[in-house]
Amino acid sequence: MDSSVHQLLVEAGTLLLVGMSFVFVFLTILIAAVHGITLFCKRFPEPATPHPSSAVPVVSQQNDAGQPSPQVVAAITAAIHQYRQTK
Amino acid sequence: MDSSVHQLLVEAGTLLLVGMSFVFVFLTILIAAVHGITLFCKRFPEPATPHPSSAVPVVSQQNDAGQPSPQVVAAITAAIHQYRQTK
Amino acid sequence: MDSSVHQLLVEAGTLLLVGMSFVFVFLTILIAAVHGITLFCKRFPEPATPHPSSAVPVVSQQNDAGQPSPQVVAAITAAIHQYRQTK
Amino acid sequence: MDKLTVLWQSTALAHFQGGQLIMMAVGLLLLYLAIVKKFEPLLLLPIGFGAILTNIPLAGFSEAGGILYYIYKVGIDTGVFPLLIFMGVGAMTDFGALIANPKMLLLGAAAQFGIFATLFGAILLNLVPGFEFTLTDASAIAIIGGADGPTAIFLASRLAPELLGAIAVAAYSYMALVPIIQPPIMKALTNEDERKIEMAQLRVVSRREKIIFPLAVLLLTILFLPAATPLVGMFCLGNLMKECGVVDRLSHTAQNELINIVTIFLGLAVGSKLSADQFLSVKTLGILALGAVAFSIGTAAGVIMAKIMSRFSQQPINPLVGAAGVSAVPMAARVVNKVGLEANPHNFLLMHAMGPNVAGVLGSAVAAGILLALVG
Amino acid sequence: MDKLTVLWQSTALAHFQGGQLIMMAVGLLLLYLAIVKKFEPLLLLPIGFGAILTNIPLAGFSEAGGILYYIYKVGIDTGVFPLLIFMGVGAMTDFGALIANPKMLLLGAAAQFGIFATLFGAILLNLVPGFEFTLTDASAIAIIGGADGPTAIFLASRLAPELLGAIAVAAYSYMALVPIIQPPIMKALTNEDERKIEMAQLRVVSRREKIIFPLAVLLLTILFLPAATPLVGMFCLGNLMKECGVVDRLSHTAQNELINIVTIFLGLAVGSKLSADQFLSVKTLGILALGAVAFSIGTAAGVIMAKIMSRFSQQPINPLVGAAGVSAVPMAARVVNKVGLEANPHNFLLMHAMGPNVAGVLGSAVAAGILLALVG
Amino acid sequence: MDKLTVLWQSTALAHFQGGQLIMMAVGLLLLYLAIVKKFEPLLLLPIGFGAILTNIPLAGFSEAGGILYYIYKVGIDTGVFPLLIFMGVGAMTDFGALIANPKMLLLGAAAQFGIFATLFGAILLNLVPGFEFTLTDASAIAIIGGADGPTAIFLASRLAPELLGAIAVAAYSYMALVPIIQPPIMKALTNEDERKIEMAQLRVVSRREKIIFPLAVLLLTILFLPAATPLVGMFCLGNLMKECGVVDRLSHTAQNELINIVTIFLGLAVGSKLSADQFLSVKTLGILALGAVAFSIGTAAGVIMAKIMSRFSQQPINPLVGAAGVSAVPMAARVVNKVGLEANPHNFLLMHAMGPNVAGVLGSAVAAGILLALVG
Ligand code: NA
Ligand code: NA
Ligand code: NA
Repeated sequence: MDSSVHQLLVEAGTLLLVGMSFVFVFLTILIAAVHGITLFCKRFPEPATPHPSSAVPVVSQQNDAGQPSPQVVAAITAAIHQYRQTK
Repeated sequence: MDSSVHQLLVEAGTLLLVGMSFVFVFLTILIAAVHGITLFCKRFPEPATPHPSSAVPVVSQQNDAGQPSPQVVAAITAAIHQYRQTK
Repeated sequence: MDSSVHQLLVEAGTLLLVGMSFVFVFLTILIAAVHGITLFCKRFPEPATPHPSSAVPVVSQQNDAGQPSPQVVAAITAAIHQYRQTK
Repeated sequence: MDKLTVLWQSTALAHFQGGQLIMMAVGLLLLYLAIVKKFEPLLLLPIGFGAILTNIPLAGFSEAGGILYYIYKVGIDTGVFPLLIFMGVGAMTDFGALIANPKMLLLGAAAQFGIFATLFGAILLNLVPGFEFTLTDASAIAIIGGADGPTAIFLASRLAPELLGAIAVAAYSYMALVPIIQPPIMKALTNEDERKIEMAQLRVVSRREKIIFPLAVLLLTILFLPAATPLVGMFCLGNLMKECGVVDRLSHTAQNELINIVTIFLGLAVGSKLSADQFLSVKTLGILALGAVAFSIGTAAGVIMAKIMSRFSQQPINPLVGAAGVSAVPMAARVVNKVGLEANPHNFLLMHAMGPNVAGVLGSAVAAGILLALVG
Repeated sequence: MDKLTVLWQSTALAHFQGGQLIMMAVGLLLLYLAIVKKFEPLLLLPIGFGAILTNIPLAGFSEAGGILYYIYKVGIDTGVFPLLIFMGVGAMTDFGALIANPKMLLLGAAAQFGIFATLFGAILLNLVPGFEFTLTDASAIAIIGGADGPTAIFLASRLAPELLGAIAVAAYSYMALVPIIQPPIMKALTNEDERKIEMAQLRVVSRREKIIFPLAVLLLTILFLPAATPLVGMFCLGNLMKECGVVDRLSHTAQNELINIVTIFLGLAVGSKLSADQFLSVKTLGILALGAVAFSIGTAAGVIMAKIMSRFSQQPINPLVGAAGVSAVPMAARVVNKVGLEANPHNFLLMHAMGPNVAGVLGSAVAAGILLALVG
Repeated sequence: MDKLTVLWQSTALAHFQGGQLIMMAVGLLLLYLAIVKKFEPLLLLPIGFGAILTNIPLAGFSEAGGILYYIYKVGIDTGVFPLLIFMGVGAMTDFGALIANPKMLLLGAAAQFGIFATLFGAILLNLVPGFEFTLTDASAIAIIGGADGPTAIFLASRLAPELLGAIAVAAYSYMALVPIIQPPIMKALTNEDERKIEMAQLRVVSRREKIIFPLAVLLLTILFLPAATPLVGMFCLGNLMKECGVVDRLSHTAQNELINIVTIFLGLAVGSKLSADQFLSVKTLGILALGAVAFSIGTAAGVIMAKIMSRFSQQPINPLVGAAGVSAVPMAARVVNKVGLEANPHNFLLMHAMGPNVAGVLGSAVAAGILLALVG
């Protein structure tokens, strides 16, 4: 066997070992982190109704004119559905 | 007081005067311009129904596939109207 | 007549002949090609219902969950736009 | 007081040159045509606005570091913007009518006579003092006769960038004027009976034919005219994305967001070429005159070709549809339909005119390729 | 083992510097403000994320070849991104309320006092050891008082790129804090009776007035302040596209896809300037303090101007609307409406405040032009 | 006649080389796979089209000044396009299933064995005459085993640009072939009873968990593997925009218009690397063979890992879900679901397979980072 290939094989083998170990260690730490996140979110649960009221209102330089409210969209969608079926 | 700061303060003061004057003059001229535009538009009012007919039809290299048919739009508009009134 | 203009006119004339011939030859070959395509498609017609089922399912990295059809969206957007403007 | 002097020196009032004022008026005229007269507003509005911006003294929109400079460099100098527009146009084009009646391709070929004849005219104009068009200039001008914006901009950016502004303005203006330019020519070359001819309904074209068609066009272009493949290739890519049915999200983007973004930038970049020193020249008048000639000759050639074909064809051919061969999609086809209806209220030619109309797009892309190969 | 050493050397753990950790915390704080406190999330979320990315050791996001490097070079160094955002904002802005009551432009002028007074303050800060602001720096900082993100980023990128990160963060943060900063000032400068004043309903503005308005603004800017035409020109282009009614597809794209794409990139690029060596300086504290001062002075100047105008005007003017002159569209107008409703539950000032609000946008673009012309 | 000679010389007929014809056939094959067989059409259609364009003689699409040249330079050479795609994919990915059952991350880790084992195989191939893969080449090839398009293109563009075309084609082709490659391996490594195992329903994950998750992933990547932060960072940015709920317009754009535009360009640019001299080499055959090996080993490793975990876990784990660890989102998960249903018609594994499926995306981004850090 070519000696340079032999050397490359050794390097590839090392990469295989180091790489797989690292991937496993990394994702195992991530498992722990997810458990941590879950615990944190259980201990400090979200307020029951976070959306409607907050001290600082939703702010945006870009106005949102033309964006219909979800209720309106729902109503329209229903209306279209009805229209399509009765067509 | 540092002489260079002193000099900068004089420059800043000049900028303040010149800048605010310019802003006021500029926007005051714009006020006059808006009055002019309003007068112009009153004297030469838009034709009552500019949309439906014109000598040269609306032209576009890009076709308008995907634009909903007028009937669908009409139907939806009616539906929204109804929805709003019954709300 | 200026001799350089004369020469340019000869060149332009050649371009006119060569160019129009080429355009006609090219598009005539394309006519033949279209006839060929049509024959091919008649001989090997599409299966009657190509859309619903196929051996390999439609695949896409990008998901398409929750996307209403573009036409419906367009219709709604137009309707809302109209509604907002007539409000 | 020093600051006031600097401020005065930094107003435009102290620096305006006559040419810049005239070019701003030209820009305003283009805006007027776009907004009030609805002349190709998608292009002429940004072109007109760009023309105003580029002529502001001291603002440096089109000098190194200015926004129009960057847009021009990135999009037109490279040729990328017109090609992307052409991809989007391909994704909007339905070749069904042409595949159903492929003879119509001959009308798209005949109308290109407008291009090549104008080439002749541009050279002849050199006999008038003040004109000095090279063959390259003449080719870039002649493409106005193709009645196709992106093709004209692409070719002009390759052959005669300093004429680009005038050529693009002429191309889009005359495309908007098609309903005024074409009908007299169409009526002069046809009689009432010919205009009344009704054509047989077109067959339905299968999805597979529509998928293979752009590939066949590309293949022929590769074989016979590689110089046209940038234009034809991007056009066919767009059309294939539209017809294949498996990449609808890409096709939708090419037809909408991408073409819209590029259109804004393309218009501004073209407008940036409407500077006083390049546009305020007798050449511009020549270009405008030649453009009108090109459109007229193309229209006439299309109608005459249709009359010839009508004589040899078993199926009836209304010679009016030849006028749609100049492209100017979809306006020329609508004009054909309108003139046909005037002669015969039951004569709906729109679909029949769409065939030569889209053939004209291919025809002028081929003509552009020929000019690139032989003159460029 | 060799590989393990290389791998250890290629973890960040071996290379973190204190400043980078602090800047990552700053990035997380910005994300917190964006997501939980909903402070201008469209900008502060990508800015915060960009701040984290740019401070990762070894990753080289902002070094030659890194993605943030390219985005910054292409979009901010050239000034293109803030100008495109401004075009989109123009396409979202309705000048109807301002055209109906053009006197409100004076409120948009008065509120710019916040900018020029801050200029003074920035120079005075040089007396404090550790500060060394040049007049150029001071101008870039003062523009925070314009309460307008793209204008601030554009001017900072021209005058003081190394302060860009802090200036952009301050501008967007204070814009988000308008509901907290403004009401106390508004209440301190007005009495209950003034706040109860109801204003006459605005007349309907015709489409044609709205079309001519951006052209008139552009024309005046060209004549008197060419240095402001990049900002004002792109803004007016957007507004013209919106109002003219013939290029709706371009206007829609400018307001949606194009501005969204550019916003993501602009935010990341601004974040890339939040590197430890540039941001962790006493200058940043100065900038934050000056920004708050600028907003407060601008608000006060607007209210005082409104009180003065109220005295001379035939029609009643509620002095609260002056506070909307700082721009921060549409938040400042909403705040005016809210404070007005507190004093008088039937007093809907929103539409009346929109006039000075959009006037403030023009006012700060003009102020930016003055600073560019005199200091840049 | 002279013009005719020039015209003949400018047809492709006079200049075609054999390799170019073969590569055009390859391009047509890719179009066939995309359109008729529906193999990852969003990428393979533009790749196939780009392959045709780049091999046209005289057209110069990929030479300086050609459109594909510019697209490649701007988007791939800089690494920007795959990163933007990855941001969009992040904005489309729902980590809910993974957060509910984080053990599944181990399956995403195990499946990366396909990458590292292939590295070994690529080096071994050097023993066959005609192959000369360096360790850098081998790494770029091995990443095909990650079953993730943008990751593969990004890594190949960094490590082995001349192999990019073959690597991208192999990656997308095998991703499309997942329903054919995986089931036999899955069935060979499991028995009927194992395949029948039903898994416990997943709990609902709160919005806040989903917001913190991408930040935690980014934080860990920063600490331990900065080389992976370009990929992981952009992915997490997209995911954060999706989950945070305050920048929906940015998230929507990242998932739609932006990713669509970039996909068209990325595909064309990849196609531009399918030139005869780079693709028509025995290396390409090696890459295709190694890609198939990589997918198979990855699938097997995932299933075996799932079997091991099943033994130690209190809750039942169906070993089939391990196959989804290779990513190929969402196809591999669908295949798992299908094979599971064959064994037990009440066994819906789709949601359970989504966990390892998205874990596989993270796993291969991490693996790519390791290869960049140690080999690049
Ligand atoms: Na044409
Ligand atoms: Na302002
Ligand atoms: Na993977």
